[in-house]
Amino acid sequence: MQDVTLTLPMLPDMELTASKTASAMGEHIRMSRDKIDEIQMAVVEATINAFEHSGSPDRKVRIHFHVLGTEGDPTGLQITVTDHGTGIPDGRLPMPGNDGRKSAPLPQKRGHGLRIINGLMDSVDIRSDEQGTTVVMTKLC
Amino acid sequence: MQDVTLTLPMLPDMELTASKTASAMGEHIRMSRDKIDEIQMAVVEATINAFEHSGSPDRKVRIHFHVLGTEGDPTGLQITVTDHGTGIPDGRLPMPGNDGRKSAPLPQKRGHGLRIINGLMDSVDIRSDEQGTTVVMTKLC
Amino acid sequence: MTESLKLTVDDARDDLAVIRTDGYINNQGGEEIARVAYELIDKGHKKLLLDLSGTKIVNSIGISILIEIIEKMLEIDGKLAFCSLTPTIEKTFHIMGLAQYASIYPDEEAALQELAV
Amino acid sequence: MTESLKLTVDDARDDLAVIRTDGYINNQGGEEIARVAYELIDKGHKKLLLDLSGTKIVNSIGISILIEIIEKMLEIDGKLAFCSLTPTIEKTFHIMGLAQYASIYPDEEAALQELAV
Ligand SMILES: Nc1ncnc2c1ncn2[C@@H]1O[C@H](COP(=O)(O)OP(=O)(O)O)[C@@H](O)[C@H]1O
Ligand SMILES: Nc1ncnc2c1ncn2[C@@H]1O[C@H](COP(=O)(O)OP(=O)(O)O)[C@@H](O)[C@H]1O
Repeated sequence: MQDVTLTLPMLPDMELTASKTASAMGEHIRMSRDKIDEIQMAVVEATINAFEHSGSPDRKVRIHFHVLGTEGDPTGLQITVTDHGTGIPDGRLPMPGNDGRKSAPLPQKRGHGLRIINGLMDSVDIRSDEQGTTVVMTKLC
Repeated sequence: MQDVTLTLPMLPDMELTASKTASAMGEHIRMSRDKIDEIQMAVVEATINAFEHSGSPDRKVRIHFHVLGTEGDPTGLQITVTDHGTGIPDGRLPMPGNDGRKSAPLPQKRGHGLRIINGLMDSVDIRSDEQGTTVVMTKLC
Repeated sequence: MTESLKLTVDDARDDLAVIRTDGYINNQGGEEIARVAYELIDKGHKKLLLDLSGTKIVNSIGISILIEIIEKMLEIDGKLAFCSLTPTIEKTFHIMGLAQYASIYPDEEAALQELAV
Repeated sequence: MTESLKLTVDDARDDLAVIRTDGYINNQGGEEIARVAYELIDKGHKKLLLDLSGTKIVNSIGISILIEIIEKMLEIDGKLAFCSLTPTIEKTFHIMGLAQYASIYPDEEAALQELAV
């Protein structure tokens, strides 16, 4: 009922449109600024992942915003980012306890996106196969 | 190709989500701040009209953002606001030369929305019947 | 569930009071301004200045409530004026015919100079 | 077609230079910062402070380029530090492991006090 959907073309900086919509939704349910900022960052990462890695032939990303709880008493925001690309290759998903890098003398440069999403949201669920990738992430008020 | 679509529930202040998306799109094609502001205001008016007057049973408004010109050389933004409501009653559309009010001692309170949209956008086309209303508005860069 | 408009009131002057807005002027925002404006009128203020420098967006429902305040002011031989409008809000006020009934100033300083006489 | 990041540079001090960012740090933004940073290094600055007070949003591709600057700094025995991060950007720097290799200060004043010795 309180759902918003956004379909974006895979073009430079279009992820900012997604993050602004996320911000408007967060304000709508009166989330704190800090939580909204975290959602915005996670949405940017999920969106640029689809842009950069999915290889989706339709070159579109669909973002669904779902308000948890009731209209009078919203309890959180669930955001689903979907692409119709080739899916995440095996072994690329960050594992709990495995932060993806060896004890290197320097921080690794790439490969942080999914961990950022995990770190900033309250819960994250990723489904991915050859038909595409769906990242469902939730932040409670 | 560069199109963005947004589907909004008819809920208080959801028009701000539409106006923020419009702003992100305008920034994307590097429109001037003033033109973006005008687009935002027009999008708010078209959206609250659908919220307030359409009586749409699905209680949703669909907003389509289309970049005119090419990816390297965008020339403007065309925004389509669609509802599946009962349509605009005959005689409610503002006519050229008829600004909708008599020479009253005071400005009329309501009935300005469509004139605001006309005044702020470069071109506006309204199609409305018992199946719903579509407002197509264009602003050039 | 709506983002609320914040208002600050400066009623240190006798005749003239300033209401500064911060946020979206929608239905509720307009009503909130009207509530504050009527309180100030009841206290004897006959000139009101609405400083919209903190408002970047309005809608026509919100503005229709400001027109009600203008009506009230004309009734009591008072005056409602505006300042610090974005170019788009100023354009909108012109389209709505509001600019004929209320003065619009670039900023508070210019408004106070003309109103505080 | 991208919103460009604005940078201002303060290189009045001998050793330490400050780069202030304004806007989104994406791929291009990161590269722009790197270009300016390498220029400052070439001019002999061994300490760089990145003041992100004008940046409310970043992405991990942009930040990966900042990690390249850190690598370069370690090579020349220099130092890259950050200040004025939003809580979310600071969290992100921790998640990315950046906080181990670069100091983070609340604001320029605090950073300059520690760095300018
Ligand atoms: N939407 C997606 N479609 C296909 N592959 C993906 C997607 N998102 C992530 N991946 C894969 O997972 C890897 C890790 O992603 P991430 O943690 O975001 O880091 P990075 O984007 O810096 O590589 C990517 O390199 C890519 O191979
Ligand atoms: N999306 C819509 N669906 C049905 N009727 C509409 C729609 N938009 C406008 N209208 C009709 O047109 C009239 C004029 O609209 P408008 O100029 O925006 O002024 P207002 O919204 O203040 O009435 C409305 O009162 C309504 O009857």
